[in-house]
Amino acid sequence: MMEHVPLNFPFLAAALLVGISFYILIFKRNLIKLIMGIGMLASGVNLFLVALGYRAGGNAPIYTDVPEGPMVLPVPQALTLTSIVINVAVLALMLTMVILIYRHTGNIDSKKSRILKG
Amino acid sequence: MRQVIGLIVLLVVIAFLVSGMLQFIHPFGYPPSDIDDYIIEKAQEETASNNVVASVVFDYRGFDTLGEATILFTAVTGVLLLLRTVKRKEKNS
Amino acid sequence: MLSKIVRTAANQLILFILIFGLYVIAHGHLTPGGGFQGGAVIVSGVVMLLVAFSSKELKKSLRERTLSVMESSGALIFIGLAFAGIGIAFFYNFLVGTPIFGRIPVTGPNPGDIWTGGVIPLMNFAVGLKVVAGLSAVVLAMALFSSGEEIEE
Amino acid sequence: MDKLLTYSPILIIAIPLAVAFLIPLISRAGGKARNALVIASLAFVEFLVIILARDIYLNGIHIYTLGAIAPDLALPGGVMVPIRIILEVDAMSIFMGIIWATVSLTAAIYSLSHMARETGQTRFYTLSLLMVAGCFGMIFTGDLFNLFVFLEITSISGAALIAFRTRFADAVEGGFKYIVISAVAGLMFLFGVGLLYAQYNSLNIGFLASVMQYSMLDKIALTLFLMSLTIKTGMVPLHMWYPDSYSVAPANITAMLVITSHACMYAVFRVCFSLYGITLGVAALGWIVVIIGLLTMFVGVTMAVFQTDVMRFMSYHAISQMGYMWLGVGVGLAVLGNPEALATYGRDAIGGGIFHILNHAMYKPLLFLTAGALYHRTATRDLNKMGGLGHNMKFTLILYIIGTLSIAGIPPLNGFASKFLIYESVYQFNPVLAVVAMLVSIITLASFTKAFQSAFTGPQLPEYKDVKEVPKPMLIGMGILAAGIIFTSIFPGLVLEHIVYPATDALINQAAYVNGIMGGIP
Amino acid sequence: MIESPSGFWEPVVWIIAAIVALLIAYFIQRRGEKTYKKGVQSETFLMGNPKLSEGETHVRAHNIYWGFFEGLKKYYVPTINAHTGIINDHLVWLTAGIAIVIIILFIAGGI
Repeated sequence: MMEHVPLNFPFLAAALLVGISFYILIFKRNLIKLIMGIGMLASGVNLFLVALGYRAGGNAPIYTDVPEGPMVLPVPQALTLTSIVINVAVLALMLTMVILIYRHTGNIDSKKSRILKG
Repeated sequence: MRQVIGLIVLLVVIAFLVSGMLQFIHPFGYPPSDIDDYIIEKAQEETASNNVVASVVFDYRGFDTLGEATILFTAVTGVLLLLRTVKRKEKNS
Repeated sequence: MLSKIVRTAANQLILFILIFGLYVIAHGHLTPGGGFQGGAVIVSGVVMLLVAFSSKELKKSLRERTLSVMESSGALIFIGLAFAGIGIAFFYNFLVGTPIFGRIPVTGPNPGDIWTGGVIPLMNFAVGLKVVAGLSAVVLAMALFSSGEEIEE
Repeated sequence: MDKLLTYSPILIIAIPLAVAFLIPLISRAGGKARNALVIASLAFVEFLVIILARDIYLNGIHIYTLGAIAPDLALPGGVMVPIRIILEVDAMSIFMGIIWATVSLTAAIYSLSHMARETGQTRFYTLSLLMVAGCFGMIFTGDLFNLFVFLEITSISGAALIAFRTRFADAVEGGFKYIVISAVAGLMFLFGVGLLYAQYNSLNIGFLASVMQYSMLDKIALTLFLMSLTIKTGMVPLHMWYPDSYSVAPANITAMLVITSHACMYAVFRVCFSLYGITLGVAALGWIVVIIGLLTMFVGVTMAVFQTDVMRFMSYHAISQMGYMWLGVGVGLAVLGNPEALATYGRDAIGGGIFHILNHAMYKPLLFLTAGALYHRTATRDLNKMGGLGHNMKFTLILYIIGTLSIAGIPPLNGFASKFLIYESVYQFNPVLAVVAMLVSIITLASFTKAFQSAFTGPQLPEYKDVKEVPKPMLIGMGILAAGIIFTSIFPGLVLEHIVYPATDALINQAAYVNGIMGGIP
Repeated sequence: MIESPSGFWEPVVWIIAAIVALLIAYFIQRRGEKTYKKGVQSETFLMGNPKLSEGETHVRAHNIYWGFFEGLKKYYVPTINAHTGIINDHLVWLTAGIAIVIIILFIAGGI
């Protein structure tokens, strides 16, 4: 049981995940790495949402043969489930578009494979 | 130049997020919970389901789940739309 | 098209994956899980088949048209269940207290009863059907595209 | 009829969804049945929106609690906190709803013949209806996470539709830029929602507005909301993806995407006025929005002057017209703190900005559709290759002239009426802003004259000797918008009194929005 | 009829005034030169050079406002260079916007 967590460790981890994914989004020109960065950003946000709902020493909010004790908050878990599925859908569409970009221009570098500018 | 600007703004954003996460948010493990207490307490007789998360997903916030299923449907339709008629294009060209 | 050992093992394993996925879908209102999770489990089995056999082989048994019809019907069942309660309110859980899935469990910890949950198990099944059809359609389309196959309209 | 009125907020969202799920099955019966179903459902949604609007202007805010024992009971079971998702439709929401219903119906009629030669029409119409439903959800919902979900629906369907012509590389590139920007913006928005949920343990806009304290986390959340929503509206300096994406889509899709960016702008207003409202009694946010508006107007129009791709040219003009709305509403936001300034010119400024949304939502889709008509006949978007098309495409020429005069703010067309309000009220706030706004309007007229001259006038080019007028459905689609422009031009006071000022007051009056949810609870 | 803090706008009055002005202009034009021969005087005069074919006489789009663009090069060159169509740069702008706005809100304070 992690009753006494020093300095909100999971929230800090979520913030750092968001920061690292922004580093990837800014500095990585490879489109696949860009999509990986968006996936990391989504996992950071999901970690933050799920960490919001944790209650010290709580069980999963399911009454089937649950032991005594408090229950963690159910709503953030539902939000996280929704956001995970949304992220899956977005990633699928992005990867499809990267496949098509590669078919058309022959590379997946965001600088070499661009046509529209100015 | 671009690298320097990117790093600076990135560090500013990370600093604000981390300060917010460390100082201003509630201590981890002790969240404010009036809605969730109501749901945990009433879910069994209102939605007749043992799994409170399922009752939130499909009853209390079922509209979000409809939107979520719609997003999946949208993405699948979009993928099948974008990956269509490739052979025909290659035949033409 | 991998070796014969892999194909035989996949042929055996797909049964267990299907059964486990269906269990996760069916017990979504009692245990952790639900439509999305169970559907993802079954789609992992489809991906295993796609790896073991080639996409041409799989296209013979699973066609995109069938998959899209399955997905649309799943979505229609879901939104239809939501519409069915519109006499009171959209998304009203109208099956609570009725003989089908209508039993109300005792408050507090209990062993669990499959006939509870109102519309939640039905919605789980609809969502599971939709997720299975949709994600397998995406995976199959990508595999067919990268192998240069024709993707039907 | 009365029950239909009660259920109309959810039916407006759910009917396009259900029809979109139904289309892959219906399309077995052939294309005609599918198109008829699409047009019929959109017309029915338009009818529902109109009766709902009439009731809202008479009786005030409608709420719809999903899954409760009674739809209009926001707080079932006597709890003090809204548990379920609540749709809250006030005058501002229904204002956007009227615009969106009309433009989507118009674009659907237009696409009947504009898309006739393309493949994959079934999935095209499915995604269009999903986009309609998603934007209606964004407009009508009163729940932050629900707003995020519908924002994602709109973004994903929009990205797939932008990349519809996959045989061109630039279409796929535009779609990819749109989906990446939308995904990052959506996740930032979700992070902000999580920050608010961590403090107040609620997701309902009305309840959050009643307990908002404007603490540090609220400031971070406000920043995330602002940036993640304004990047979807193409605000300078976050506008660079906007022309790339909007210029490669089919014209009817671009006409709808313009209104989706207006819906994101509506979400910004909702967050600034209804969620934070008076608690941010600082002029800083208002000045940020005003300066953003000036930059947006000026950079957009100056970048548009030398464009030669007609759709790209109009996309930059869409950016620059957004600046007027930011300017007007920003002035109102800056004086939200002191009531007498708000009464003298702040309300007029916000009203001018919102009236400009209405006008822009009529003439910018009209111009995009005329550009699509040019593409339909000449199969190119390059203005350098066009010329002398006015000899054969006379109706398109007339509609283009109407749109041009309206966007340039030439009296007596409606563009002038809204710009007049913005000039007058902004002048009292700060004269320099009004001068810049008029300069931008002049450059707009000049650049549209350029496009007019190079596309329509001049001698008949040999390659376009036998080009014909576009088919009837496209002319009907454009004609509906032109008729709206003419009506708004002749009766601006009527529209302003009955549609625009109620929306303005609904934005300013935060207490009414909160009471719509919290009922009698103090 | 729109009432604004300092003025009003009534389109119908404006249209009537415009029609009256058009009529006056038409009458003035009626009293103009009668000996105008349409076929001859409406032709383009090219210093006696041979008549160009259609399409060559049409002024293309990129020629219009060329001087405007040349005159404002100091503004245009950096602005266009800022519009690199690279997606990473758009995200840099987004991050910079977040940083700037959050700093302004943090300094400006509030209630």
